[in-house]
Amino acid sequence: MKDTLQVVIGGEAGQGLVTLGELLAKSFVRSGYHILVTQTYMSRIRGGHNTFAIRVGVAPVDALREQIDLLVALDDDTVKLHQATLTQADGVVVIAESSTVAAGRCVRVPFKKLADPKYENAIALGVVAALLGLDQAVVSEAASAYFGGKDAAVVEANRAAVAAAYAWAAATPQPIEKLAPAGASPARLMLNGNEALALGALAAGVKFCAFYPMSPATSIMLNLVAHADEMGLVVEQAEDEIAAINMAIGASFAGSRSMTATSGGGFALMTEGVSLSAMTETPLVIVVAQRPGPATGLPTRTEQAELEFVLHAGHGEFPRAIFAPGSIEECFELTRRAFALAEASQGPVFLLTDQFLADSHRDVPPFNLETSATLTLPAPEPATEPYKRYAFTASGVSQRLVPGAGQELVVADSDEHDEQGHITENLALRVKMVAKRLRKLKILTDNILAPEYEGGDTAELLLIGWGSTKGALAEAAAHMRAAGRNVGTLHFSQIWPLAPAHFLDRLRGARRVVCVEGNATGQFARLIRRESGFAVGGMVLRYDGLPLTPEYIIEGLGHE
Amino acid sequence: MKDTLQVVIGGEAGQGLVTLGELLAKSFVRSGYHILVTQTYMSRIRGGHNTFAIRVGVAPVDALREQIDLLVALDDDTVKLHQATLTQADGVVVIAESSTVAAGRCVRVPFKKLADPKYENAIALGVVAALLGLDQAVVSEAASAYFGGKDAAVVEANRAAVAAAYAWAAATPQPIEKLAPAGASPARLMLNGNEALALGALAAGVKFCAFYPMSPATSIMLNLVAHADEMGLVVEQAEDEIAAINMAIGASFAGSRSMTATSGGGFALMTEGVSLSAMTETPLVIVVAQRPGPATGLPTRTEQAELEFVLHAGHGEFPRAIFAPGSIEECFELTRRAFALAEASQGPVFLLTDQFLADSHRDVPPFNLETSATLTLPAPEPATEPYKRYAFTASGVSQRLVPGAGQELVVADSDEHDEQGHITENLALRVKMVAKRLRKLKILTDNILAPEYEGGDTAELLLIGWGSTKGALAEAAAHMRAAGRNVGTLHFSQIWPLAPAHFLDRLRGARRVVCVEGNATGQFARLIRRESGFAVGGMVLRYDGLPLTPEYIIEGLGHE
Amino acid sequence: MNNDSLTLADYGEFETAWCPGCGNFGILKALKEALLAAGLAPHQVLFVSGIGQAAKTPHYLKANLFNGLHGRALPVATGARLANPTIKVIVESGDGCMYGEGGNHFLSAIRRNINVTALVHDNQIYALTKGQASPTSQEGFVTKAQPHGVQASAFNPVAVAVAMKAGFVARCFTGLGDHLVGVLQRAFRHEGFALVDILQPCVSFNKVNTYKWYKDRCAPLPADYDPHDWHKAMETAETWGDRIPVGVLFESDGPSYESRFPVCAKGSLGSQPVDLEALKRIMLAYG
Amino acid sequence: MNNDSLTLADYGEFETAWCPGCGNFGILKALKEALLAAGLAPHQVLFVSGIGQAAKTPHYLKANLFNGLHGRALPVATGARLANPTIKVIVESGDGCMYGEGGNHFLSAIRRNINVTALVHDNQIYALTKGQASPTSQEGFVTKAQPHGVQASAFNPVAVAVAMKAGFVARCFTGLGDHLVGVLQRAFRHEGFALVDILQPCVSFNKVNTYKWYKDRCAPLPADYDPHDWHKAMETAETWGDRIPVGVLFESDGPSYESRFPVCAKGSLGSQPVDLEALKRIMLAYG
Ligand SMILES: Cc1ncc(C[n+]2csc(CCOP(=O)(O)OP(=O)(O)O)c2C)c(N)n1
Ligand SMILES: Cc1ncc(C[n+]2csc(CCOP(=O)(O)OP(=O)(O)O)c2C)c(N)n1
Ligand code: SF4
Ligand code: SF4
Ligand SMILES: [Mg+2]
Ligand SMILES: [Mg+2]
Repeated sequence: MKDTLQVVIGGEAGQGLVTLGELLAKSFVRSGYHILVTQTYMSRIRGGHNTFAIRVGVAPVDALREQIDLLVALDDDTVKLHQATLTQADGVVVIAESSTVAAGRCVRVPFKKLADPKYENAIALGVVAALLGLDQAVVSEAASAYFGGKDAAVVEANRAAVAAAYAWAAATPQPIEKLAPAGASPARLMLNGNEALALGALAAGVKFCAFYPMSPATSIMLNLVAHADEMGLVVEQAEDEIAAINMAIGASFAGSRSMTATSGGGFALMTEGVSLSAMTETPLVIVVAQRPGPATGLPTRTEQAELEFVLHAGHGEFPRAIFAPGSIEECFELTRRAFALAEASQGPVFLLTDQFLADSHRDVPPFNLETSATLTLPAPEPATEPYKRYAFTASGVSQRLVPGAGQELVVADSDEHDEQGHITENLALRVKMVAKRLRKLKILTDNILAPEYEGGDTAELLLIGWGSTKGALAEAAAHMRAAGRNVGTLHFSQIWPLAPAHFLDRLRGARRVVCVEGNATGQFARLIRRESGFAVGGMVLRYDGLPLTPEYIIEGLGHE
Repeated sequence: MKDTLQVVIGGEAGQGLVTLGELLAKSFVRSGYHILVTQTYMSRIRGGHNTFAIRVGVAPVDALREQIDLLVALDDDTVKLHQATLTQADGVVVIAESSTVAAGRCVRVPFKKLADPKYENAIALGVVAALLGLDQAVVSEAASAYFGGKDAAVVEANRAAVAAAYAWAAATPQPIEKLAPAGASPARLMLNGNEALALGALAAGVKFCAFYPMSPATSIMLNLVAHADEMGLVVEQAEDEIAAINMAIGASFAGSRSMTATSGGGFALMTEGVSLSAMTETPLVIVVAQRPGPATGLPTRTEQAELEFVLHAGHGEFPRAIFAPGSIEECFELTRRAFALAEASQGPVFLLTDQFLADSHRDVPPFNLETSATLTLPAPEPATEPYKRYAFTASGVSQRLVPGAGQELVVADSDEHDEQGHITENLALRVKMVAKRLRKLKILTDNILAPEYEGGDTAELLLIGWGSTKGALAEAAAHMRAAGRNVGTLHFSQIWPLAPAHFLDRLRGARRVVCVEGNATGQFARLIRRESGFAVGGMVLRYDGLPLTPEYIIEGLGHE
Repeated sequence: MNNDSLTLADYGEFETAWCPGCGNFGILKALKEALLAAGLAPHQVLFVSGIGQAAKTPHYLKANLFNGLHGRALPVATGARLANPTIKVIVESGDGCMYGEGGNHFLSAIRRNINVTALVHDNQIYALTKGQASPTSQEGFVTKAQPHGVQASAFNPVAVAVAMKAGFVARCFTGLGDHLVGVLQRAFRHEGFALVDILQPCVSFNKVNTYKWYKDRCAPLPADYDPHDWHKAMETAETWGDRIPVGVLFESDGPSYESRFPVCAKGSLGSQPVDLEALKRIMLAYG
Repeated sequence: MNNDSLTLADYGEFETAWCPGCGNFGILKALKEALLAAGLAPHQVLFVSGIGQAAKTPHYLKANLFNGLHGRALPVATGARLANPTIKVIVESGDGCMYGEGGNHFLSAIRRNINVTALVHDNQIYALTKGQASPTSQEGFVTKAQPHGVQASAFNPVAVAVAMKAGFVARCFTGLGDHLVGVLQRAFRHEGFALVDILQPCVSFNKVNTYKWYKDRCAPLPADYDPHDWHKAMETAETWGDRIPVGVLFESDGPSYESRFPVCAKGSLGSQPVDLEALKRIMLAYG
């Protein structure tokens, strides 16, 4: 029996492999296993080649592996494309009996005999569940819940297909080792990054979202709009990204916690709005879900190449914070934190995610909704009389009122302005206003999340990473440690501002420091040098559109 | 007699002080003096307070001074606002006899008696010319040339007003020292930064420009459109900045050397287009004329705060070059160079100027139009058969054909693409295409303009600066040297890419290094550290909307 | 502040940065009068504006104000209005701001029928940037940027708005002050998107479309004009030349955008509590 | 290539990334036929497109192509056409690309009357991003992003184009292939901006406006329809419901934008030498 294995489902777009994948993943979670899902898909609606990979384990799993233990091939191409990465010793392919492709160790499923072909997914689900030794009831229930919205006949047909397939596979001797039994709490959620991020926003009290569709950010908004009625928020599809960010700013000014989400190209159109949020001191949370560029690039793949762009986006100078969640829990927590920080610093705060994280399902315990982000904040400034939106204060933060809520007039201006908010060309006032806005940086620096270090006191090799590579980093290090190497990891979930005091000793203490990033030029390494003077010794970079894996990192370390 | 002095004309918008200023400046140039003009104005069409300051000298002058020798006050406010900066010993105010404002040492001009008040400018011109000892014929001729387009009666009336005023001032004993005679060649041009930049673009063969009006960039385009018929180019006012950059890209793809110009907020809207230019490998010159932000900020003032924004603008990773001219000659030369480099590297090249430089007139010898930018370039790659727009080459540069010029089909794509230019999701190809695009960086690094150093072998104090501060830097250093200090200056006219080999030894060799910038956070200092590891010891920063002056720098050095 | 005791003085009196004789003064005056007549106290109104001479208007009266980016007033107004449907939202914009940089938002605001009154000071020029052609500049109009005259046809905002069956479409002239006050009052009352394109001489840069030019042409619509007749409105909107009809060209009834969102009926979104119980249910459904 | 010997095969045959049954196939086929009929060889045509399923079209035939950003095909096409007025420029776009993200450029292209043929594959949905409402989605149309249905009124591109007196305005249906080929040929011949809005079923995401839905409604305009009658055209453009008239709704003559620039009459700008003598004169005038 195996403690961990990797199932990959492959097929064309339109074959429903996401449905199958999500049901299987959910069945694992409900059976007490830990999971981690990685999806790859093409920029098309039907055809092509997509995958849904589930790493499942008795213990928590941190990253995708390149090796496949069980390949569910919904078409012959899947076999051709992935055969090489089947684990040498015992990789198994599940494929239709009717297929003629040569596939090594195989489970050839008599789809047509087991049920109507339109229940192909249910059949595949039943077969895999039986092969790996899942409880049939758990699987059936997951399927029923999924198809629950549709009519009863459909639910029953799916259930029957699962049952028939399960029975068939259980009755046939199989070339595959089952999963060892697991015991994680069944009361866990299965969430991908965008779902967790949406929940984080709801927990933070988001009331207004505006967006223009763009992969891989769209599903954040679809998750929010699905709960808009229940949670009392408005999610507006704008005519373009410029409108989206300006709407969100308008709503924030009018008293709603607001957010927008996009990807690189759409974000490019928002940069003027970022500057507006800063100048008018209007809180705003902006999600940039990265995909490979430049320009349209690879719309459905992953990359981490917008760090420098997001850090410097918008004309003029102003404070900002950038979070880069490394896990599902962090997608939730840091979104909640981003809202709190935007509110406290009255300006733009970013969440920098990517397609990999957005689409990666994992199992997590339910979040504690009652708590909120804990921030170290200056004492609120006394109210001014008469009210001045941009009153000069020690912290740089001025009292923010909601227009129309009282008699006070709230005046915000994108021009340089006086304390009341009215346009000014008084250059002495200008200097004071610049200083006021920049003073707010302290709120951000007082609340920096330090990077997480794992490893011994002084590492022979220190791997640095940020954002979605957290799991791959951890698992790569674990492998190397298992092989006797003294490896440390330093992962940043907040990439701006940075406090060298949080990491410089670690960097200096390591014999060798390598930065692992999903881009082609090592952006974070440059930033580290700019902020701390420390020149990172090496890089492992990936920019083919796929997520970093432990194997890729280890192999990259060998090369460099 | 004085070798150099500073004349400031002050008044309301709409009083014609730019006309007066330009005529006076031109008269100086034609009289053999060197000049440097600094304009300040407000974001309004009439009223308010504007200035036109001319530093004039027998020897070349590099920067504005804070002290005024001759203040031409077209209204009383001018006296109130500038009296404090009149040179203590001998500052003189020229003002209307009718004014009742107290103004110290004064020339009170009987405007009404000298000519019809509508020729106020001509009168002021005549008075100042006489006061400073210019030849009346030179001044009259400048005025006639300026008003030449209008009807003969207007020309004659202006001439008569100049003559009457000159005669009056010459006949009256005056409290001011005249200028020492000068002998620079009269065959010099008087150009401001935007005019020189436009000439550089024309010399480079620009054929298409698109823009959306935005101060301080607009006048570049107005200069170009004025010569469009003669030079055979199209200058198109677009519906917005997004259209402007995309039109320029379309025209460049279709075979025209193309350019766009804007300021920070407009540039924010262009960032997606920057990425498009890079991905499609379409040459493009983009001028970003800086003004203070964030957001609308101070539309008519100056700043240097878009360095980091321009350096990282656009999603995805790609090579770019950024020039920051420091003088009128550099506005011309670097624009020509920017076009050549854009063409050679097939991508975006930037010119980063600012309002100060844009509006600053200086005297320069005529440019040599026959020469062109000298670049070190890789040997052209052999043509591929069949034609492939993105053929893989050693240099990364592929042959660029013009669509429709021959039978070959030219296909460009904003998606990741194959060698032919067609959309691809082949991830191995993706990696090769990224590498191809990044290889072109070598063309840029092979052609970096090294910073200019002035000073002794090892400076006690080294001032670093970039772009428009060149003159202020030089003059501040000259002052300090005159006071016995060992001061060096290192000025960057190209700010990306940077080659530490060009400057690191200088930085290390100096006892103390201070970066002088027109922004609030020291962006160039950060960049220096990122690229070379060198942490600049101090900063002199200005962000009140006014240009850096020698006095400001020297005072700033005292403070820090 | 008791709305019954409102006076013109409550909207304040400010120094402006406009040129003497500018058509904007008439609009500012009419605006204050219309606010007073509509009983809208300063704190009950949110102005949203962009950048341009026109867009400075709300700095010259007392009210809430968000003065944002050039061309982007409508999206800000839309967001503000959705977030707080209890406040009157008025956009102040120029022809460049609204129909040039902001053209896409103009189309969308009409489609949404968001309850925002959009006042466009239409001087047929980009004034603040010193006189380039705007979308409404007439063909052949010469500027420094268009030395051979504008080569594109002029944008007719009211025709496009009527073609799109916008809720409320009016054209006015700053020189017909009382008429303008009347139309503004009707616009404020309209529950949906209301466009008021106000012809406004720019004495500094537009030497063609002067006070006299407009005065000679602008004539209020006859009393019996029926703004609900779409065909007639289309015809009237296209009328531009020796005679320019001014008034409410078209009006149609339909629910405002925000009225279609049940959550907007409960007051401002920010004032509604976060229902953690509901959120818990939602979260657990991912189990 | 001799244009007389052109055949359909010269436009190539490519594998597409479209769904089986997609309405785009019909458009691609008609497009090739119309190019052939117009005698336009691949190298004589420049396609410009944005991003979306529609915008992929020119990758599936042989021609010059600039496949740019979502929503920005028209400005690229305008720049290309001004820089080289000797090449035929055709824009391929979707309803989202052209009327959503690109709405402002749509208005400007009409105003300029730039000689560009704009083909809009109008499936009333954002297909490539998996089915959100587009500006042409009908009111009430339900998607995952609009679970209560679209609350804004649908954008009627042909009505706006006619209201703006665009040079050539047509509506077609991919299911009426021969009719489409005919209209495309007329559009190619038109010297100015030509809009062809082509109704195109999206079998994956638009389950309302299906082949059958369009087929039941789309009817070619009668032979005696006069596209120069603006009133009639306005009326026809507004007709959308049980009956959807297809064909050339409106046509008007006027010089194309580029024909107004004398320098454009001399061929492509890039091929014209730089006159250094003239430049010297210009420079010295600053003396
Ligand atoms: C993004 C951006 N582009 C350009 C500008 C420069 N700009 C300021 S006002 C203006 C034109 C204003 O024209 P209009 O809206 O008609 O107002 P007016 O001054 O005529 O009242 C422009 C182009 C800007 N502020 N922001
Ligand atoms: C700036 C930007 N925003 C968003 C996107 C994402 N995007 C790609 S295609 C598309 C919609 C396409 O809709 P449409 O033009 O109608 O084409 P269709 O796929 O329906 O043919 C969107 C929003 C993008 N590529 N760029
Ligand atoms: S420039 Fe024109 S619009 Fe602006 S204030 Fe002056 S007259 Fe009015
Ligand atoms: S998603 Fe719709 S538009 Fe796209 S290819 Fe499929 S059917 Fe055609
Ligand atoms: Mg205007
Ligand atoms: Mg579509």
